[in-house]
Amino acid sequence: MSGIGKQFPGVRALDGVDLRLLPGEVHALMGENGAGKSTLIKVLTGVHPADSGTIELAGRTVSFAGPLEAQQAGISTVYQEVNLCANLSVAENIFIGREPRRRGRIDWKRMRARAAELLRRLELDIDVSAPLSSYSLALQQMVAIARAIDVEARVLILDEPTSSLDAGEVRQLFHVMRRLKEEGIAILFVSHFLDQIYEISDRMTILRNGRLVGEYLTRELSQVALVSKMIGQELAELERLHGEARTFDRPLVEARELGRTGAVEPFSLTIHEGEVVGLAGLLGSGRTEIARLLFGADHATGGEVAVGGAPAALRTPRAAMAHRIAFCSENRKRDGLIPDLTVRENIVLALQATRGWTRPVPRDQQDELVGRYIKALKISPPNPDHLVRNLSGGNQQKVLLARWLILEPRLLILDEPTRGIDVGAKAEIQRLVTELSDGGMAVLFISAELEEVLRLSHRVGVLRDRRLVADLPNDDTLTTDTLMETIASGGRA
Amino acid sequence: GGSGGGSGSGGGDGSITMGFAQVGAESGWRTANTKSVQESAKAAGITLKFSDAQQKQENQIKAIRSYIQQKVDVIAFSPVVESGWDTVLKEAKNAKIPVILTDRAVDSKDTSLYKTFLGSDFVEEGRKAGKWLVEQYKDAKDPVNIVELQGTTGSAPANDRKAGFQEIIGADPKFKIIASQTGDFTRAKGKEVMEAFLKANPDIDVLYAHNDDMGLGAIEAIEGAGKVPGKDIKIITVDAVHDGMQALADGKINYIVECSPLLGPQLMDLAKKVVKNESVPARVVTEETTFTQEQAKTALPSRKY
Amino acid sequence: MTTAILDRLGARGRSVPAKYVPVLVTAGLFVAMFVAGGIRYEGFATGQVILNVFIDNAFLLVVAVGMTFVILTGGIDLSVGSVVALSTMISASLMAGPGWPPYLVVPLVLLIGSALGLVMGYIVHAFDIQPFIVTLAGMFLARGLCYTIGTDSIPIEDPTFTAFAQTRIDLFADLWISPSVVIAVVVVLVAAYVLHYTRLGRTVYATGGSEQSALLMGLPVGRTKVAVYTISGFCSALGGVLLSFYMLSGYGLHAVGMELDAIAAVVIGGTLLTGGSGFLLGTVLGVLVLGLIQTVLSFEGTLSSWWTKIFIGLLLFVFILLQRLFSARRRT
Amino acid sequence: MKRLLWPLLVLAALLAVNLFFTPSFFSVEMKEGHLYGSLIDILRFGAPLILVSLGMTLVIATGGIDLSVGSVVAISGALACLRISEDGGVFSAVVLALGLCVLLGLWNGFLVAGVGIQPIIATLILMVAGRGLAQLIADGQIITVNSPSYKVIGGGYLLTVPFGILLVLVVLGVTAFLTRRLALGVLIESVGGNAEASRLAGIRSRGIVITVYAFAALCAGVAGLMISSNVSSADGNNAGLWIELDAILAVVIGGTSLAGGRFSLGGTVLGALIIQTLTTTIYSVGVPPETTLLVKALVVAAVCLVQSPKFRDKVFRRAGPRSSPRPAAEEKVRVTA
Ligand SMILES: Nc1ncnc2c1ncn2[C@@H]1O[C@H](COP(=O)(O)OP(=O)(O)OP(=O)(O)O)[C@@H](O)[C@H]1O
Ligand SMILES: Nc1ncnc2c1ncn2[C@@H]1O[C@H](COP(=O)(O)OP(=O)(O)OP(=O)(O)O)[C@@H](O)[C@H]1O
Ligand SMILES: [Mg+2]
Ligand SMILES: [Mg+2]
Repeated sequence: MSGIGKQFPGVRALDGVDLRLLPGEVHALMGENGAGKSTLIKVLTGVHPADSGTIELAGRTVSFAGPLEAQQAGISTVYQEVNLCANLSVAENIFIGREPRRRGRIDWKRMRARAAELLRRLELDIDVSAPLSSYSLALQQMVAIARAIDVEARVLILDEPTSSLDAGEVRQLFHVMRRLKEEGIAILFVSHFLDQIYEISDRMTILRNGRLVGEYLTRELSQVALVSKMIGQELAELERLHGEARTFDRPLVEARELGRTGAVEPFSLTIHEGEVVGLAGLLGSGRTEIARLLFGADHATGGEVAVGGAPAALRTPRAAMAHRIAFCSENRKRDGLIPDLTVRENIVLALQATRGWTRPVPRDQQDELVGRYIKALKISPPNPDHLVRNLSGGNQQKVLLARWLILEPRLLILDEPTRGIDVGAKAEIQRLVTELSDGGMAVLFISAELEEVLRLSHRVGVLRDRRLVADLPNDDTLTTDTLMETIASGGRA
Repeated sequence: GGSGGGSGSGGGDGSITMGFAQVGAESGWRTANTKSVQESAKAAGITLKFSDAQQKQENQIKAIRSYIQQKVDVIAFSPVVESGWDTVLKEAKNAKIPVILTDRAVDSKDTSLYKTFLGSDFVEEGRKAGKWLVEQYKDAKDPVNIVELQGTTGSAPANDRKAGFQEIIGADPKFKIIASQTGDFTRAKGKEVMEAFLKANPDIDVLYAHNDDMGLGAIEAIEGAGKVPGKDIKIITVDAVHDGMQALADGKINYIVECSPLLGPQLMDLAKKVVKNESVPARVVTEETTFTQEQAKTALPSRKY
Repeated sequence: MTTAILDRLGARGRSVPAKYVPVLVTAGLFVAMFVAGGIRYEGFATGQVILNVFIDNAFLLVVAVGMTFVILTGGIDLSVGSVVALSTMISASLMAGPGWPPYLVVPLVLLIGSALGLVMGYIVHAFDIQPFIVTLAGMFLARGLCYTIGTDSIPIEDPTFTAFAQTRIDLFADLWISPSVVIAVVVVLVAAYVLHYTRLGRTVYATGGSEQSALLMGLPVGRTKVAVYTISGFCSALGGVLLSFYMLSGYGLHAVGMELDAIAAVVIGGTLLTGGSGFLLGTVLGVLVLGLIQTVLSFEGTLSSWWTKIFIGLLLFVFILLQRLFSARRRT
Repeated sequence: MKRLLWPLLVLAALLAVNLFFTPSFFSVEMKEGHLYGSLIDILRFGAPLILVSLGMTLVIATGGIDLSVGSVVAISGALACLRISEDGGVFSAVVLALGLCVLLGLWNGFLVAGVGIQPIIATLILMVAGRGLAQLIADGQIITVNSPSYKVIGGGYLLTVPFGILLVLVVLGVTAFLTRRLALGVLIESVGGNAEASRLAGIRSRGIVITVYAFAALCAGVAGLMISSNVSSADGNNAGLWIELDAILAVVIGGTSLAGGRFSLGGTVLGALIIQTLTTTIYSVGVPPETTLLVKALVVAAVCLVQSPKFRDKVFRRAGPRSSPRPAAEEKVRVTA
């Protein structure tokens, strides 16, 4: 690709960007949130027509009218948000468009068998005939990957495929990527996890504000240099935050034998004021379910909750919010944002909901709050009247986070809050969480990134197979390795 | 007994069950028609099975088919349209159930499919309206500007009343229909269309409305435009429902052609005869008249609908 | 009685995937309704009554099948009723006027219907306009074309056509159906096959689930959208042909409001108007439920015009409510 | 406001057509102490449609649809006229009729939000049964009333302006205030944009949906009073027949998506005016009834095409001097040169 330019109304997303992708290499596409990575990928695969520039594939100039043509030309893509059809079964999502057929009709049996086998290669053993909507976001991401790698392709593009995967899945994915690389497939990879970039990529292209910064060999560029090229300035050394075991004496939320049949086994958990409790566990282990129960997003089928010492009925999100509990959900597309509303409206939405429709949040207060968080989280473009649907993935995540931060709740439940967020902003968010908890806010922190959990939490709850198996103080003995061990052994060790 | 009286085997033994498939309840006229049938059935001791087709022919066919299924003694219905009854009427004939048409005819070539047809003649109504108009303006030299408010586009009364009227006035070139538009048989539409007519055509002499309701709506529009209905603009309508007769008596309408909905008593008589296998005339025209303003004043107190 | 059936259904439902529950519940309620009718009215619980529901609604069934395709993609087609009317009108006028033979007229009508659908589908897809307004324009257009052909109803007297229309296919024991029923059943089977066993069918579901995702997954979304409107146009035209068998006439006011009946049948059958979820069997049941309500009304036989409407509303309400309650209970 | 540019152009074009056929079309005169003219007529006869469309806009914004408005129009008129013909109390009749309408709206809302029935079916129930109810109230007849004060609502004048127009302005003002000044609008849009996300944001979506259906029914009720008052009679059979289609069309022309989310009150008013202008144009230009629908189809098609950016794109591209349809290819020349 050379000289690619793309202009959206009011935003210059790409400006003269070049990209070379060689067979048999893993090429990382790097840049801050909103730098233009996803847009570049969409231009490459024909989702958006380019305003300028040319695309060559194996020496021939091409221009795709849509993803279908790109796919036919051998480019297989996993786009940033999970773009699958939740109403179809897992097997169909993997095979739709190229279903195995027998005598002209779709061979459902073979399709299911092949899907199950494909997923088993990614170490997943799930019911492939169940609708995709019944699985968690991380699993859906894996299904999307499975779909992409099964295609006979010359080019594989992965836009933040690992944003909600945990270490095990990432390892599995990398395993597959290496094998494909050896087969001579060109892989374009986007991720905000620098460790992953350094582990898998051979070369990288860095974008900043829609412009090309340069192309580098991964092993020749240090992490610090990479970050400074991405954000255009030196990043102050990442504070070595580390949560520590402390004792808190004022319990805020106490769950006793709370559970929901089919979702999580009954668990007991106490979160104190000012305490950050992390939840660790593998994909589908029930972290999200716990969060949803505490927020009243799902009905508990047993157990009780006390808030501030008094029993509380958290039957609806509204009820939970009345107790000043906030919940930033992991699936921003499905459970979070209203794509047709503006950044401003999305940020003040929860605040407005608590006030009811008769008392609108005054305009100047809106401006103040929204302006503050646009700046603090570096939401770009920094225009509060931009539609959320037109923001980049990471910036959308920031908007969602801002919605709950302005509520200043007593308990903030964060489910994968840093999903798809770039290094700079991630540090900022972590700093915010620490600050808030120092100010007395309780935080329940869920992240697939164990390191992040350890860095922030005072205490870590470990889940396995939908059961809370351990509740560990975050002292010096707790490391990612010991945490992994606990998860693996189911807390018995 | 909810089990229905459909057990009569088609003979003349005691009580008669009649299946009546009504068009719908689209107008006050139709409602009066329904009431008349229901009341006369009760008076004549006939068990009535009634169904409302909501203006849809397919519903009427379904209803007739279900009457055949229920083995009623006689079927009567007011066809929504003229065509398309052969199949179901043949089924009735095969089941040996006699059929009486009311209100509108069917255009089947095979007249053995029904025993008789009882009802008004819409074309004749249009002619009556036209004749009165020709009579009124027989001395006039100037062209006569007519506007027409048609019934629902495509419906039989609209088609026929238009055709009958046209047939008569078409003979004299001084009669000119300068605007013609559908008013859907309703007052609201009649008023709306007339407002537009009044603005687009400054010089209107006569209004011909296919029913009273549209005429009544138009009267409001004419009054709103500062003209006097019945004087500045002469008004002819069809139906003679109570409100229309009132307006006629008040001098706001000039002439009404009656189209009587009270078919019930005649229908029951025919039904009894048909069931007993007595011969009946193939065509029974309802007794209908026309009203001028003076006639309306005398007739008004005794109008039932 | 009814509860027993539903209980049994519920018991079996435990092993049924959740997506089949609404259809099963609808089927159960349909049976319950039939049984209740049989108890209440003499001569109701006979095979022919059920067959009559099919005979009387064959055209609606065909139209609803086309509508199912459209609704599954998340679209809507308001033009169906008018296209049905236009088809009867064209058939009748061509056979009555120039005296064309049916084997020329029928294919021509089917072609015109499909072409209308194709054009609407193309506009929806190519210009990104809401289907509601495109097909509403189509509805006006087709109805308007009817009136330009003529405002009177035109009888069909072609001997072949009438003979076919009046054919009775005798089954066992005095039961009979019309050829239209056979055609409708074939249409249903073919459509079910297409939806379940072909790529087109699966793309229809995917498009309805999430159009954007389907596009990004490299599915031919545009082609599919054009295809479903074409299918719907074809089905409407075929429905129109069946209606001309039924009525033996062409008329501009035929099938007024049939689009609502078709949409209602599809939605009662458990298909979501937002697209992506539903089954053709549901649509068949939806049509049967509407037909059965009509049958119940004519057996009731004593309702005045307005009570008829209120009664239809009530029956519909009770039916939908039970359907909702039972499916909801099954899901939790 | 740029979004409304194209509908505005269509409206202007329609009016221009009228001017061509009827030169006096734009003249507004005073007649017997009130404004008189075709433009006034369009507003006056369009008033009920505008009202119904306003209610429909909010319903559609929540991702729903209300098919029952036509029946509610009929019920409201029938009940009010029945009361007036019985004892003459106009005020109590109006209150009673509107009260019933709100109840019916609550019923719709309850079915949609409480029971979880799909809106189109939930409101279809009332659409069918409601028409029967209206006929039941009126006993299938047309109830004629002779009350000058009732006549005011739809046929009267206040300060030379038709009362109906003022009523529309008031309702429009109140709606705009509730939705745009207060926070109702953004909550409705968020429920329509993403219902689950709204629930998780703590929005009482059930309450909002029910409110919106009640509001739609209230608007329809007022429209029903207007229609029946205009002709001093209630026609349970025909009043408001098919008005739901026109209302939905108005909303869609106005740029609100049937999928829910963003809505535009101004667009809806414009859409309703386009429809009414079209109707009036058809009457005054003298389009024969048989071709009315063809004209309507053409105009609707034109409106939707001209509103589509993709269509304008294609047309302008094609009209432009030999530029290739794919911009990438065009640029290629520049880059390689
Ligand atoms: N459809 C659109 N309409 C308008 N602007 C858009 C659209 N899509 C993307 N943009 C803008 O283009 C810019 C680049 O977005 P892009 O999604 O490519 O960022 P990204 O590098 O993928 O970021 P992230 O890491 O957050 O995913 C952003 O400023 C975004 O707001
Ligand atoms: N009632 C519900 N409605 C919608 N989605 C639900 C519901 N219950 C659970 N889910 C979804 O099912 C998924 C399963 O959650 P689970 O807690 O098992 O995952 P997890 O431990 O958070 O792991 P990961 O998110 O990494 O897969 C959740 O992501 C949640 O979004
Ligand atoms: Mg991105
Ligand atoms: Mg999770």
